[in-house]
Amino acid sequence: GGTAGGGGGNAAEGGERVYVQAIADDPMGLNAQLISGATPSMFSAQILDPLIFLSQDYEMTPGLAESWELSDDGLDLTLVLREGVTWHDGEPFTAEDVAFNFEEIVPLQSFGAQIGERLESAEVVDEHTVVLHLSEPFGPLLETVASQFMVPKHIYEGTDYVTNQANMEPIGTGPMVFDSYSSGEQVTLTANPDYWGGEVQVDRAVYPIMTDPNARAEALFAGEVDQASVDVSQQGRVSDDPTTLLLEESNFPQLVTVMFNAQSEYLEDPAVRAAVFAALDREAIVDTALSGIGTPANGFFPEALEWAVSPNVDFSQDFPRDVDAINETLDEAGFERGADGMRFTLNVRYINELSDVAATVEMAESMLEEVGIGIEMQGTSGAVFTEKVYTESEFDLAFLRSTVGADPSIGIVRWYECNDQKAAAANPSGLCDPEIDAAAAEALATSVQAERGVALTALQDRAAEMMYYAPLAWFNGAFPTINTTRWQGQDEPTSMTNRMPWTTMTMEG
Amino acid sequence: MTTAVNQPVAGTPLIELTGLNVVLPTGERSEVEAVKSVDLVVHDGERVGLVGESGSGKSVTGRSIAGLLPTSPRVRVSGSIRIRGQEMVGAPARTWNEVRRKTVGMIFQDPLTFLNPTMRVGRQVAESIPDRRLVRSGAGGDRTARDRAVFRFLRQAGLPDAEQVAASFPHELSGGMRQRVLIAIAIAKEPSLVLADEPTTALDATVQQHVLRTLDETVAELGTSLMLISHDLAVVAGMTDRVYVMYAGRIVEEGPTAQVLAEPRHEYTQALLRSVRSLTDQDTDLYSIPLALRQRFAEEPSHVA
Amino acid sequence: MLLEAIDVSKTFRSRRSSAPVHAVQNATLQARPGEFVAIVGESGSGKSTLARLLLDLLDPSEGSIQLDGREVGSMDRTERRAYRRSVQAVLQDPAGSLNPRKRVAQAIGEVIRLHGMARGSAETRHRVTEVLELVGMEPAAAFMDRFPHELSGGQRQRVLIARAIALDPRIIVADEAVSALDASVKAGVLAVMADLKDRLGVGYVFITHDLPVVQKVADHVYVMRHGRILEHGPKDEIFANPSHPYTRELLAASPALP
Amino acid sequence: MKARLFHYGRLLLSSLILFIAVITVLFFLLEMAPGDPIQTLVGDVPLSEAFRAQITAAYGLDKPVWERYVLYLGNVFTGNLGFSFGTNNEPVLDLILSRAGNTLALAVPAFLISTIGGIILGSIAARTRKRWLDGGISGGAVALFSVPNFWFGMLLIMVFSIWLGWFPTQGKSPYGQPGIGFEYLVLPVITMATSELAYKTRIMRSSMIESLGQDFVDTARSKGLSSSHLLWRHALPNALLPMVTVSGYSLGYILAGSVLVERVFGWPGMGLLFIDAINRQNNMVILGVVIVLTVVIILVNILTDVVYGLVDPRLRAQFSPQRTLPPEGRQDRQSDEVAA
Amino acid sequence: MTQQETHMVPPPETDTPAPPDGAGSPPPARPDAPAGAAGRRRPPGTERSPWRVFLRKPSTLVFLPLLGLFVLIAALGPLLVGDPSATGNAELLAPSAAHPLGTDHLGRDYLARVVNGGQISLLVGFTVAVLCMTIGLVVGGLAGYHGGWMDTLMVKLAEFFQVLPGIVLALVAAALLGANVFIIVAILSITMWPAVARIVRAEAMRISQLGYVESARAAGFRSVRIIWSDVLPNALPPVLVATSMTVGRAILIESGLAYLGIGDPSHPSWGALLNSAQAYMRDGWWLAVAPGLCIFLVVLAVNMLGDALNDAYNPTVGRVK
Ligand SMILES: Nc1ncnc2c1ncn2[C@@H]1O[C@H](COP(=O)(O)OP(=O)(O)OP(=O)(O)O)[C@@H](O)[C@H]1O
Ligand SMILES: Nc1ncnc2c1ncn2[C@@H]1O[C@H](COP(=O)(O)OP(=O)(O)OP(=O)(O)O)[C@@H](O)[C@H]1O
Ligand SMILES: [Mg+2]
Ligand SMILES: [Mg+2]
Ligand code: NI
Repeated sequence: GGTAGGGGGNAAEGGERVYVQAIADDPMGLNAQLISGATPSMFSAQILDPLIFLSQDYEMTPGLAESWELSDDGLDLTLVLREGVTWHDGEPFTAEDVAFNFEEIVPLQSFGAQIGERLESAEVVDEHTVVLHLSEPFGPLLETVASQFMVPKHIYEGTDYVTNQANMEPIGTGPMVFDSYSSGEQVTLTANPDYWGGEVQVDRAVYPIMTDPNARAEALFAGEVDQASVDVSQQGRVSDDPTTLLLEESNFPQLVTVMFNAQSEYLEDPAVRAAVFAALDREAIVDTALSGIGTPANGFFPEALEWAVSPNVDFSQDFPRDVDAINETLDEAGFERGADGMRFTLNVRYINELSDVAATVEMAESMLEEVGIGIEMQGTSGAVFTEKVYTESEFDLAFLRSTVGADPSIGIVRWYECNDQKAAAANPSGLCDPEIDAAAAEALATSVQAERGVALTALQDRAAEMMYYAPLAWFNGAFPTINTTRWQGQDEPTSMTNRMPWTTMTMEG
Repeated sequence: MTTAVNQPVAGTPLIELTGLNVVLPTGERSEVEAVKSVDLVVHDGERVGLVGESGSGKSVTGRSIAGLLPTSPRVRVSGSIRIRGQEMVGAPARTWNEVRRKTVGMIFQDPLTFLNPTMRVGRQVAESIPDRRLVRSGAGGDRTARDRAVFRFLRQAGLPDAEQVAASFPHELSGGMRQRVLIAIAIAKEPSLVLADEPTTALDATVQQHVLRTLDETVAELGTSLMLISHDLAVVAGMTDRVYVMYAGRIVEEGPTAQVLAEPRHEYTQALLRSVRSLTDQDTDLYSIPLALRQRFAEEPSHVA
Repeated sequence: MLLEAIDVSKTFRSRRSSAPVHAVQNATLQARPGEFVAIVGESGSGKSTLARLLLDLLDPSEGSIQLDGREVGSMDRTERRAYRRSVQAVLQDPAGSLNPRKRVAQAIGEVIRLHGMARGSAETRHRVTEVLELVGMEPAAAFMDRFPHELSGGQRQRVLIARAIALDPRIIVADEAVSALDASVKAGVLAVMADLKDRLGVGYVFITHDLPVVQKVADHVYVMRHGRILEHGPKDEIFANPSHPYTRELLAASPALP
Repeated sequence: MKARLFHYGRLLLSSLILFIAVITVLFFLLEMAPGDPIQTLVGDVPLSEAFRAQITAAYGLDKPVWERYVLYLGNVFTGNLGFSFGTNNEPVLDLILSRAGNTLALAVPAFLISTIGGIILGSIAARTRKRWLDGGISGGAVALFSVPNFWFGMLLIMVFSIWLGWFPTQGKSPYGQPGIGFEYLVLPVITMATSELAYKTRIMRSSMIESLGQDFVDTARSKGLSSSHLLWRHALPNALLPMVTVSGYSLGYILAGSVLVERVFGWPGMGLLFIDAINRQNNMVILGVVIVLTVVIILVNILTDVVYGLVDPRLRAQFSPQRTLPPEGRQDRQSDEVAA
Repeated sequence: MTQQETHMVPPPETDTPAPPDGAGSPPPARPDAPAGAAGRRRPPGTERSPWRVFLRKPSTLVFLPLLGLFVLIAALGPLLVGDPSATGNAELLAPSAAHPLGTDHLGRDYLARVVNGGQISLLVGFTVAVLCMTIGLVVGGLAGYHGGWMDTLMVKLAEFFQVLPGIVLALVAAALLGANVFIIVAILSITMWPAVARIVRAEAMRISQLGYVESARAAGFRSVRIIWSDVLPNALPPVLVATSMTVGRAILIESGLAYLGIGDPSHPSWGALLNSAQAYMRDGWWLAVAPGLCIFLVVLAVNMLGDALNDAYNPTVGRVK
């Protein structure tokens, strides 16, 4: 350890049990219902509760709803709520709150909007029962409900939801209570003494904001913080140090993907796109750019989603890195090498803050050069990336890291579906493939898993033919790393992704 | 040990330069012999002029006497400078300070730049008053005594409005007033020698006249010696008893002012006078010293005593 | 030919202080070829400003500058060229009236070319030689390729005069052209100027505060103070019989050899 | 006196115009910039139309540009710098003020150290001109002036934090504790102060040399005053004049430079806030930080002018801005020195 | 110091002021000595051309070759060191014979990256300086000579960039407009030219007061011609000094921006290398040392040369009045 004067926030004062987790940036909000992003979601997961918990293995367990039942036609979802739950400000949690959420807040959320479109009414049956009436069946209904945090009606009703103070100082029903936030410095939470899920073993949680990855690593190795997300480049040290551990559990997997602009003059031809994809050495990317954390992608869906993965797609066979074959394909497509040995130059966009993606792009530069493709790297802020890639289609290739999400239909399919509105965070290729759109619609319109699996398989098979979006690697490097010197048991997965096992973790000494 | 500095000593001249050479650096690796084996004497109570054309070494000679040559280590002085008989070439800074504090008061050419712009005039004069005088007057350096002395010197230098002048900053005064402040600074130590280097070239003809008159009167009143440096023969003519003529770093002629101007013996002096007269006399033709003559002066300087 | 200032005033409005400076007020002055007009006066009295007005380097705030009855400010191109040629300037030397980066031949030659007084480099060079010899810089070839800093003060001032007369001017406006020079050099330059007046009929507007010199060379004298012309008249009249007290003071102040 | 009031009137007016110009340029620059701030706010997920409309309305983005501009400009003069995106309801001014203290905690010591140090070192160097001490000081000054300060900071971290473990690498206090820890302050202040110190030493040295070469020093010498009296009583007051201007500018550079230094040391000041805002296209915060910075710089400029007028008696009556340039007026630096 | 030493003193004509010659007398035969030799007369105090003084200063002797070396490496180095983007070596190798500067976190040869990065840094530095000098000369010259609205506008612009710190503007603009080399150069030039223009303006104002400019106006030359042939050539020395400083500042600012992640990732400059090096300060300290040292040395060289140039043009040896 190198940093002096550290070790502040632990049990020092009066045996207070403090958990310290460094976060990478100033949160723009703590209510993930309104502001998405890793940091707000992480905080919401500690402070707020969803109705249903969804684990990283896509397992559903009761949250604020003790039980739920979907009618056979998939149109009515009955939710029976937990009794005796109170908001952090002492008000009781009731069916009114839930109905309010579905009518007012959920439609604003990116995925909840899909429910909002189909919701006819949220009927309050009694104080602890709510029935959602839909106009049409919605495949990933429960998964979507599971990703909605409940916020209090009495705080939000009649206010401007966007600027409500509670977005920054959320009032929820979860194990941790918002305590304070000072910009650029830290966020603190305290234990919820009335948590319905058991006794919280931590008195206070402190989240210092440390933008520099190096500093986070140093602090973590020194034991000054108990948890931090550490750059992939430091993962070697993490595995060498017996006290530190990368938390690969309790989160939805992340993936590093490449997106093609099918309207680019060089990439119109699916064969060329396939050749470019094949030229990207996924093993090497995982080994070097991602420091070996993660696995090269072999198909479009993560393997955990067994029911949805197409058996027909195998990247290692469909897109092997066979330099000669790739060269041949490119020659045939009419892109002969020029005098300088290059065929064409691609404009590559990515968000430069995502250092693992940046490293991937830098490796891709060398890999593509080998087959005569030059790249012009355009690493920008997220805002510019969004505008250039999604809205203006000013790119040839784009690299991104994103998460799989609660259900393929909400987390994955949007990257393949037609996106003629040029919406952000959805298929930017400019391609609208009727086959894919049909499959996607089918998967959305039924709640029967087997049927959805068939539709999704068709989608994947077609995606392999068209090749305009594909994962390069499943990647856990962006997950937090913990130091187990002080606290134990933080690595145990909870039933909810992103939530710490507050009730079971224990502190040494 | 140094108390003798300001007391006249019978038989020793106040200032005595013998074989003075001054070499000044002019660039990275070149230098100029600004003063070449100059012999010059100033006695107590005497008024001496130093004339010569621009660049002939008058100022350097004057500054050598006050120890005010540039501080660069590349400045080389050889020969002898005796002040009240004490050898000053190679003397330590402390000795020079002593001389400057008590014996030699200097008046410079440009009255604006030679006054500190950020300091009130009164303080600048006060700094020049050696404490001993105040101690002697029993005031022990107390403020009002000092102030009174300052006012006295300012008045003596021809500034009757002394209180107001003392409270001013230099830029608030006219050129003539500033020049008088410089005179006040020079006489405030009641020096044995007032050394004035072109004290009026920056001034108007009318103002020049007033300032020169003031200088003349003050020096007469204090009975100190005066060394007046100028390239204007007319100025020197009216103010001095004896004159030295310099050319290209050397003294080429020396003698009573009236005599030198009336019957110059050195060819250069003759030529110079001729050209000066040619400018003022209505009837003579304009005369400029021919180049051949100048080259000769520069090459084979002859001294006429 | 006649160059005149008719009732001109020049007021400078400083940006920084609110008080305007009346540098020249209602001055009237006439200059002719072959005549030596001197302007004397204390420092800051507006002499240089008046000279600049005569040279059309400043626009008058009031009144006008006229050449043969034509107002300088409203001249057309050709008239203006003629004015620029016939009225020349010789300004004070020490601040550097010669561009340090131009050789003598270039400094004079470019003016000759500009006014089409010679064509081609041979002809230009010939003209440069001519004027250099006119001002007594012989052999001209020895000076042509020197830079200003390779000349003595007197030579530099003569190059300026040579440049001015290269255009066959009728009037030369000289602002403190000899003030900074040694008595001997001053005499030399004045001799050249007087010679040109006699031989070529050049006229001068000569600005100085050196009264003996004025007495020596001038034909007509103007006395200025605080921006106004106090009095003017033929030299002998002014010197013999100054009407304004300031003029008397000025005359009395200049020291003279016994 | 009247002239002086007139002068200040003009100064205030032109400062005001400058200020408005800065706001205007930046406002429209940000307006023109690519990127959708609303999308950035929500994150990299699809955005429902309803929500987009709500956000647009909440932040008043539905009004036409010029209307927003006029509104903003009006608000600025009432101290309302708008609201930060995301950290809901947090007025930009509060946000900035909550960070300003941290930046000042670095800037003020850096300013004092560099100014006082520069005066002392520069004077010493000027006095011992052409000897080894001067050589050392001026050589060191040029060297430090040429070091990229963020790299210098990185080196300090590498040596003093990582290898020697004397100081923490990042942050302003132990985690979870309020306030500022002294050991946290040391390295960033040193980093911030060095290049300014180097610059001021250089200015002071040359201004002192110039001052010592002035004619009035000869007058002082002719009084027989001791050389230390000459240096401190006569040369120094005059040599200090350019330092007034340089110091005035320097506070601005230090503040602008905090962007880099705070980034290196993870110091939660205005600089970090600014970078953060740029990365997230938090336009109101970008504007707000620049406005606060501009106001400070303008105020310091005015203050400099006032101080200058007080220090230089010549200016009590008249003004000549030329004189306010440092003697090395040649390199009157623009703001950009921050990278130095 | 006892006897007179004349060995160092050049012939009298060189340093004693040129004796003015009399009216009508023949001028001295011009010495036939070659230009620059001791026989040539110069204004007192500057007996040697500033360039020669500059070229002989010890700091010039050290830093001019150093800068030259960097320029040479930037110009030719990339042809010698191989592909800076080629991955494939082991990652984070310490410096060794095969990789004199080690390898980076993706296994790329760091020497190749530093050499190529230098190309960008120097390109930015020199291009910005040249642009600033050009704009500065034109605008500053016009403003200083003409005054009036041009002058007012220029002064206001300069004030604008003084009040709105360049790096702040650059940060905003580059972050928003994208950050390729051209944009960076453009932004830096836009924010930095007023500094040069101010100096040109001050010089032009000073020179415009001089006799030769007034003479040229009186002779009837047009102002463009006067600015071009009289004002600018004489304003050049301080402008060159300022320009040399601009090179250094541009490099520093560019590296600062790149360090903040605002730069062209396809062509990483030294600053960009430092940006990625920050994550490896523990395991790959050499990654942070080499580029930083390069920036330091280049900027130092440029500043030293600027100082030397300044000294050469403004010798500090005083004159006795
Ligand atoms: N460009 C200018 N702007 C403002 N004021 C000026 C300008 N030029 C001259 N003045 C002022 O006009 C007045 C007259 O100046 P001018 O230079 O004409 O005097 P002068 O008689 O030539 O003086 P000197 O003998 O000192 O050269 C002075 O008060 C001067 O300060
Ligand atoms: N500080 C200095 N460094 C180098 N050379 C100097 C210095 N001061 C004077 N000189 C040279 O020494 C010589 C004599 O100069 P000095 O100033 O004594 O002449 P002067 O007779 O006083 O002339 P002026 O009448 O112009 O004041 C000249 O050649 C001058 O260039
Ligand atoms: Mg002298
Ligand atoms: Mg004048
Ligand atoms: Ni010796």
